Amino acid sequence: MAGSVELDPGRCKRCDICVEFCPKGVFVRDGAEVRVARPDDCSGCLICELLCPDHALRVTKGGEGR
Amino acid sequence: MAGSVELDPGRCKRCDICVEFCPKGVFVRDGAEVRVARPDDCSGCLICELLCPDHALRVTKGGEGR
Amino acid sequence: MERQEFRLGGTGGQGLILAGVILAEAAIAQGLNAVQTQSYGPEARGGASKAEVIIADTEIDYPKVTDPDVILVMSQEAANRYLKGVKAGALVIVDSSLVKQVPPVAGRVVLLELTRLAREGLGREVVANIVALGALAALTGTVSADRLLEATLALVPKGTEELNRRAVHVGLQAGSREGGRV
Amino acid sequence: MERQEFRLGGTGGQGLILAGVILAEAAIAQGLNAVQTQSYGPEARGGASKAEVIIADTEIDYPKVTDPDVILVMSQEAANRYLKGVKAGALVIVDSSLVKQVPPVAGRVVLLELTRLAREGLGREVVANIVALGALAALTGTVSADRLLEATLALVPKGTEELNRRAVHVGLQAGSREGGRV
Amino acid sequence: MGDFRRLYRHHKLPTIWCPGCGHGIVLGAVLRAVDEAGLDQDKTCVVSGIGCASRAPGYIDFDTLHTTHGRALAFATGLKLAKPELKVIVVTGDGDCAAIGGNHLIHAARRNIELTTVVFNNNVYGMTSGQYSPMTPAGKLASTAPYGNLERSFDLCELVRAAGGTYVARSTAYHARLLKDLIVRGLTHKGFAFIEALTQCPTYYGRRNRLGAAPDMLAWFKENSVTIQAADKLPPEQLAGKMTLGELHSSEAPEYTEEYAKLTARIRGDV
Amino acid sequence: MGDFRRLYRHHKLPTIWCPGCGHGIVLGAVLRAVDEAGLDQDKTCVVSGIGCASRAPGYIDFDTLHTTHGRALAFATGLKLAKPELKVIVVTGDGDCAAIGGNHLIHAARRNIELTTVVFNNNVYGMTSGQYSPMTPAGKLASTAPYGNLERSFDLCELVRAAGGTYVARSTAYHARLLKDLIVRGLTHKGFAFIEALTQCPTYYGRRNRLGAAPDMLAWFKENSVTIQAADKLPPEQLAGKMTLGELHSSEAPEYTEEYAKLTARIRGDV
Amino acid sequence: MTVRLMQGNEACAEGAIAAGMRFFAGYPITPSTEIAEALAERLPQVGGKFIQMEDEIASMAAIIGASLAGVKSMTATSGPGFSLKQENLGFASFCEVPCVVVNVQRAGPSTGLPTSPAQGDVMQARWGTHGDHPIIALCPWSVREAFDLTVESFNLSEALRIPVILLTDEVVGHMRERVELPPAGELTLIDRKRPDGPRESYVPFRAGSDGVPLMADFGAGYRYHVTGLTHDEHGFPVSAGPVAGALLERLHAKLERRRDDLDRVATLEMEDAEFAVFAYGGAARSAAAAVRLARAEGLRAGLFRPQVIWPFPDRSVSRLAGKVRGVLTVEMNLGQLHAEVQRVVCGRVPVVHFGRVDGELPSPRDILAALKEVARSG
Amino acid sequence: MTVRLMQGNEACAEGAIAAGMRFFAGYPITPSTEIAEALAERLPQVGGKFIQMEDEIASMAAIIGASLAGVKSMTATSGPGFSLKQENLGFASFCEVPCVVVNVQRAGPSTGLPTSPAQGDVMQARWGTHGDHPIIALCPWSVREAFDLTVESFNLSEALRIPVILLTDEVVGHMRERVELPPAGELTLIDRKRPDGPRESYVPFRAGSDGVPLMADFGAGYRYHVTGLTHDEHGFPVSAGPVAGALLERLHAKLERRRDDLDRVATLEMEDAEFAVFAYGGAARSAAAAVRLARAEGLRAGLFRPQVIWPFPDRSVSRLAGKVRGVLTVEMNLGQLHAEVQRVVCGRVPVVHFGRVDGELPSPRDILAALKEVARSG
Ligand SMILES: Cc1ncc(C[n+]2csc(CCOP(=O)(O)OP(=O)(O)O)c2C)c(N)n1
Ligand SMILES: Cc1ncc(C[n+]2csc(CCOP(=O)(O)OP(=O)(O)O)c2C)c(N)n1
Ligand code: SF4
Ligand code: SF4
Ligand code: SF4
Ligand code: SF4
Ligand code: SF4
Ligand code: SF4
Ligand SMILES: [Mg+2]
Ligand SMILES: [Mg+2]
Repeated sequence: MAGSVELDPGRCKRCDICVEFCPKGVFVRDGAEVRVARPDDCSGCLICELLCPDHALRVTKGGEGR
Repeated sequence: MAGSVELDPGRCKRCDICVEFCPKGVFVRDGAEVRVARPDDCSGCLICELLCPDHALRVTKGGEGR
Repeated sequence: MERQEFRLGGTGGQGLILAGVILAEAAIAQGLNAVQTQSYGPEARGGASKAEVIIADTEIDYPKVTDPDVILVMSQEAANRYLKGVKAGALVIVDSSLVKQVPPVAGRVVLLELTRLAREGLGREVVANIVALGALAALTGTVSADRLLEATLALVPKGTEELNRRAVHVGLQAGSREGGRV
Repeated sequence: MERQEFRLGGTGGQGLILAGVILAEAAIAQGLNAVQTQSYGPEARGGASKAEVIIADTEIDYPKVTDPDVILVMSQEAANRYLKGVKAGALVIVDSSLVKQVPPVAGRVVLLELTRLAREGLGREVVANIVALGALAALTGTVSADRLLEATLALVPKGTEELNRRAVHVGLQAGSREGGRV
Repeated sequence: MGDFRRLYRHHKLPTIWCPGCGHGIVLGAVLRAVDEAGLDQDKTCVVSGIGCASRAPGYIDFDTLHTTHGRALAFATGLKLAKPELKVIVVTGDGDCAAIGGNHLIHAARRNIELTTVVFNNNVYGMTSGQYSPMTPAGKLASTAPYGNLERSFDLCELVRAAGGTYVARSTAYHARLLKDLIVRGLTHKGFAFIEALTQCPTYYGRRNRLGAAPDMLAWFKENSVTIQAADKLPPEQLAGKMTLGELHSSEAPEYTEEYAKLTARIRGDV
Repeated sequence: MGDFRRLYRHHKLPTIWCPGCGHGIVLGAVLRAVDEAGLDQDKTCVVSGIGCASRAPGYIDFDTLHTTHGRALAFATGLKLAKPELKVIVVTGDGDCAAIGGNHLIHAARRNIELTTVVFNNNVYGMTSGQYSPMTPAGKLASTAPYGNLERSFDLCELVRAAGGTYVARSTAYHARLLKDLIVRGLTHKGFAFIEALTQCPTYYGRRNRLGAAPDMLAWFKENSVTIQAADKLPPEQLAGKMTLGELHSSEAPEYTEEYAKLTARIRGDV
Repeated sequence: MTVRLMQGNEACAEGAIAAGMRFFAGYPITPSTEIAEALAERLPQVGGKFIQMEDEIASMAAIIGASLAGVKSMTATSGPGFSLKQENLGFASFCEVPCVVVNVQRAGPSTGLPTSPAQGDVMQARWGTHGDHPIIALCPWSVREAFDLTVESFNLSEALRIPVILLTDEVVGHMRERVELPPAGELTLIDRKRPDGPRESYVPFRAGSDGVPLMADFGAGYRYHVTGLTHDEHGFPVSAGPVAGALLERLHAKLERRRDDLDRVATLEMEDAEFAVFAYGGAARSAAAAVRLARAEGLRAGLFRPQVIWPFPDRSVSRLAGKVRGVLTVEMNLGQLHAEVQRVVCGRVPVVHFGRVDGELPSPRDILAALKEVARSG
Repeated sequence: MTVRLMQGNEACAEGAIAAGMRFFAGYPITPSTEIAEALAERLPQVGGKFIQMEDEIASMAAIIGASLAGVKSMTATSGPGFSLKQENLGFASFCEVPCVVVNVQRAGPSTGLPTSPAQGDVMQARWGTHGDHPIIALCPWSVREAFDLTVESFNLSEALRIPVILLTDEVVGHMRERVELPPAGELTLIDRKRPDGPRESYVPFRAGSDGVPLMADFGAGYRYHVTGLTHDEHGFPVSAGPVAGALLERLHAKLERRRDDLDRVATLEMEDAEFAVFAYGGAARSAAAAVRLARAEGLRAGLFRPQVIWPFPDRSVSRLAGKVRGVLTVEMNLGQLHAEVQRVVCGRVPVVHFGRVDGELPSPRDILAALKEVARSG
């Protein structure tokens, strides 16, 4: 069951939580930015969305979104 | 082991606690007053002194006082 | 009717404030104006208690008693404190079952064993305040016996009406015996 | 020396208040008078941060900056807010790694990639504030390099002295390259 | 151990308390305990808040401090920390310490600061003429609960224990000797010691709830409580509705002013 | 159950919270729970005190009330009692509810008034820049504890239970899903519901105590806690030093505003 | 309505119920407790709520919460409790939450003389909380006025979205007097103005022409934010600057523009008075008696008695200064409003203070003596 | 001593330690927190005690307890916390327990603007607690003066057995300035007078010729009673009446007899000034700058800056009114001391207010403009 994740850079405060806790390594730290590097690896587990303190992530479960 | 009890009428507020709780019935209620009626029956158990709210009773254990 | 000042003094628990309230209510029922105040000792608890009532047929500005026309004392302490400087012509009612030494006073002193009357005549010391009111009404005529009785019954705790009715009567009689006006 | 006004603007966490304190300390060590103040956004947390320093050889009454001689901006928001109405002849130091659009200003603008210098040259972004101070000292000459270094070392957390020493030097060099006076 | 009677300010007696008020019994237990524990009268301070209970310090011969409503423990904390060699006793009422003063109570317990606290719990605000307190049982009448109290009451001992208190005990005015013993133990405890003393207010709580006169209320305490030792042996049906008396909790933990002394010694290089 | 995202005041985002602050995670859990519980947005009010945590109501789209430091529960009590048909949620910090607000906390618990209270416990006063709180463990550093905290901390859940709270639960920012579930249960509980949410303050508590960045602090929560279900099965040595998460206590007792409604009905002869 | 003997505190409680108050939170304290006791009995009868909170801070908080729910709310206390309420009173003032706070003054400072009267909290009523906040305070002098001014307190509070302090004292609170209360139907009652438009157009702190914003009940679907931080018209926090300044100025302008209406002074024998006794609350009872005594002795004295003491009746006092030859201020304090009278009279006529701070009501004779002194020198 | 850059709050902490303060209890609040933070570090080093209490009420209580133990004590706070301390502050005043309460003012009311300066608590400092109580309040304008006036606060507090409020503001508290602190040996320090006679002859609240009773430490063997009830000379409760009245009068007389000494005003360019700017604390920094600007433009202005604001310097202000042609009061509030100046000036010269309540320090240019306006009309 795949998922898709969107990151709102206007809200992201670059805390690295998603980078550290995504089990699939979807996010990377890139200098001053945090980016969705491997969107296709997302499993839709929602961990990142639940743990993002700044409401900057939105995960859509496979099928639902796309 | 007998005891002797003194009642200070200046402090007594006539609450009847000693009258009710002395196991020997040493005190009586007499109109508006509470009196030591049967001083010789006192066993020196100290109950009345411990329960008198107004520090109006002083019990001396047998021998000590007299 | 001129401004009449009443001071009722005793100790906490005797119900003198209630007595003051009843007196004031009775006066109002009679179409008069009345103000009732009270004061406590240094503490809210225990110690001296004082109720004051002013009755008049005009506006009452200053609500405190300065020069009482009628004084009731129901404790030795109250007697010592309130009978000083009483004006000539004042009526002084003393509960002689509690006050053993009456200081010299200019007014007319009436000694009544109010507490004993309550205890022995009515079986309950607590209604000595109501007995006192009856006597006071009889002695002063400021409020009528009927108004006093009505006010009393309206204000005492439910279930004690009969006892208090009798207390009013005992008081009225005691007062009348001493030359009351009623 | 005339009253000189410095304004350092950026966001919370960049250490601009510390920078202001170091600048003021250095001035004092140089025998000058200094006052440092700061202000926060609507909140104590996050958001804008501003430090101000006034240096003079006379008494300083009014402690706030009204017409800055030197302005350092280390965020876009600070640039937008503090570069308005800057007087001609003022020195404006811009951290061009963070400020992408410099509004038009009357003063002399010096663009320096302070944060990048800190991150890449020193390995730690957090010392961008100290790099900035070095550059500012070089460009203004108000405080000497030695006093600045001493003040820095006295005020940064224990254990970070070497890093900060290097940061001061990187800043001094960057400032000198832009025509600093030191 | 001398005569505990020397500890009264005799010229201030009789107290303002009503006839039959249990506060005088509890105060007697406190003084007997102070005497039995052998405290230095000059180095013992008694602090209270406001209420009938809190008038107690005025009658006893120590340095005594009658503060503001609910704040006794906070004043006492300052006094004790400033001069840890003092023995500081706090006497307070259920309103004083459980209503307005509840926060200071749980924080003093949490800090485990050595204050011996005796609460005179009469389940009512006596001084202000009989309003319900956080210790008034649900359903009981009070001047501000003319239809019966809608609120539940605290188990104060349980609360203090949960907050971190290291000595917690309960007795009643009827069990005056036990009370004295528990206070003695509280006085020798290193840390925050809390003793709940159930006591009677015949004037308001008793009268309004038709509990009889003072002797009746004392008898009620007798009949409706068991010691913790006895409770262990009784079947549950016999325990229902009864209060447990005795030492309910006792444990060891760092005492705040001692910890502070260690800190000072460490910093100043005395050790 | 719609999209919980509608419950934000989007035009007020981003929050003032520092990068990595756990408060945002806890707030997310609150909103997901409100959504899942199917609450009426127009009839739900959120009340807070003062602190970083207490800024949460500003970001969410209900009738929201940001009061004075420590007093959220007292304001909320008035709001709820005046209009019991409202669902009232209280969000507060450890300083706000356990330090200055401790008394209101224990009294709200005692009354068992239906307020769902979520405390964002970051073990520090964040808003004022890192002083110790009653939830800072002994020995930890803080700006007012430069030599290590001398005080002991509360077990807040235990305290609330002892005070009379009828629903008591604990989770952490790391355990965000569990947290949401516990809040849902709190929201449907009849009575005072208390949920302690451990959360990270990387800026002050984390930095000063060298606990690493936000992800490290979250990882610490993961490693140092067990659910109550798991705890039951673990040997004591594996439990030492670990926090227990989950529903720690749940019981039934009369709810205050319901009791009040019954009283009114009784007096006014409606029943 | 029937004539009856009523206590001042009871009249206050009845006044509140007549005004539509349906939420009371309090904490007992002498000499205010009878208000709470009366309401504990009365409120459930009329469908209202009574709660005894854990302290005065919580009581003040609870009435603000209740008022936000749309219910007229009140608390009552005395000195020590009034001090504790100050922080949250400032919140109510700043967030414009209507509510009434009764302070039955007793003698202070600190625990003082709990059963004795004083007027020592008059300046505190104006300045007790931090920051520049607006406030209204009323002082009744009789049992009937305790009723009337309680009703008026609610009206002003609702009309202006401001906490109103009913500052009575032990004399007025505990005194029982013959009163005739107005029939319920005859009272003019004011309710806060509520929005009725759509949510989108509701700006919770934008004022209409009267300077007072519409107030939505919590739970009415407007979903707005209330904060004690300095806020903009939408209710959200702002930084230092013009918006912050504008808020404070509007809050004060609310009262300023009503200054004439709020200047409420009752007088006795003032028509031809050469000397005025300035007094309020319980002390004014003695002052009135003194005025009568003075008149009986041929001294042309009058009583000038503000019913609203905050905002201070600058205009009336200023006019007074133009009319009389001297003013005697009579207070049960060391001259709290005396200083205000001085400020306004500005040296035009002598202003002399007669104060009593021993816990007793001043006696008419003592006041008369002081008045004669003023007359002699004035 | 060495010259250094120091923050106002730090100077206050250092001043307290220099004055002998060895007990601090507080609760964090912006913008005062640095005082607590500095003392958390410093006090254990000098053998003193620092405790963070559960709230401000408890902090105020704790310092009173500590002071009774004989230790000089202090707390520090800001607006909301200052409101909460009021009840116990009244206790300290009434029971004559020396202590110092620092209020670093921020913009209010309520939570207001926590990081912005104001002077909105000036009247509250005088009248914040219930009952007629005496109080002293000092206002420093610089970092150095924050140090000096903290020392002076302790001296006055100990000498007069009265709580002293050090009323600073966010400007002075957070500003860092070059300071040169006096060497410890050069400071004059005052300690409360303690009894040394036998217990029997110690009457704890009987005053000597200076109106101030001797104060025994708790634990020193005197075994006396302290109560917030109105008390007699022995410290025990009394009823309403002459003893009660005498206590209050003595408490105020303590200050009255020191009125001249407490009238402390610093001036700048006042010798030949035609117009005075009345300002104190942070706002006086702007006022001083405005005076210099005025002088530069030929306007004979001067700065009149009270360091002790309570008791209000009636005498100096009255003299001032006789010397200048107009007074401009500059405050970060809506005119709190302005009203006092008006009262004392009593119409002799125009008194105009310049206030700012948007959380910003007034600017010298704006003050200058207002001053010119005064000069034009004065
Ligand atoms: C701040 C404050 N609030 C309220 C009061 C009024 N007050 C005095 S004593 C008291 C309650 C006392 O109850 P408790 O502590 O149980 O003592 P008790 O009289 O029952 O022994 C109250 C509410 C006060 N003095 N101060
Ligand atoms: C009466 C009062 N005292 C103190 C403060 C200052 N203050 C603001 S927030 C805060 C502590 C907040 O701590 P917490 O509730 O744990 O929230 P956090 O910031 O950690 O989320 C304090 C002490 C205040 N605003 N009001
Ligand atoms: S968790 Fe959220 S705020 Fe943090 S880096 Fe990821 S997207 Fe950004
Ligand atoms: S939903 Fe899960 S897998 Fe997908 S990005 Fe988030 S954490 Fe990674
Ligand atoms: S117990 Fe004491 S006070 Fe009561 S009647 Fe006996 S002697 Fe008197
Ligand atoms: S000591 Fe015992 S026996 Fe003697 S009088 Fe007292 S209670 Fe009775
Ligand atoms: S009112 Fe109650 S508690 Fe107070 S003294 Fe009387 S009996 Fe005791
Ligand atoms: S200071 Fe701490 S609690 Fe406050 S926003 Fe920052 S991380 Fe969060
Ligand atoms: Mg009690
Ligand atoms: Mg926190």
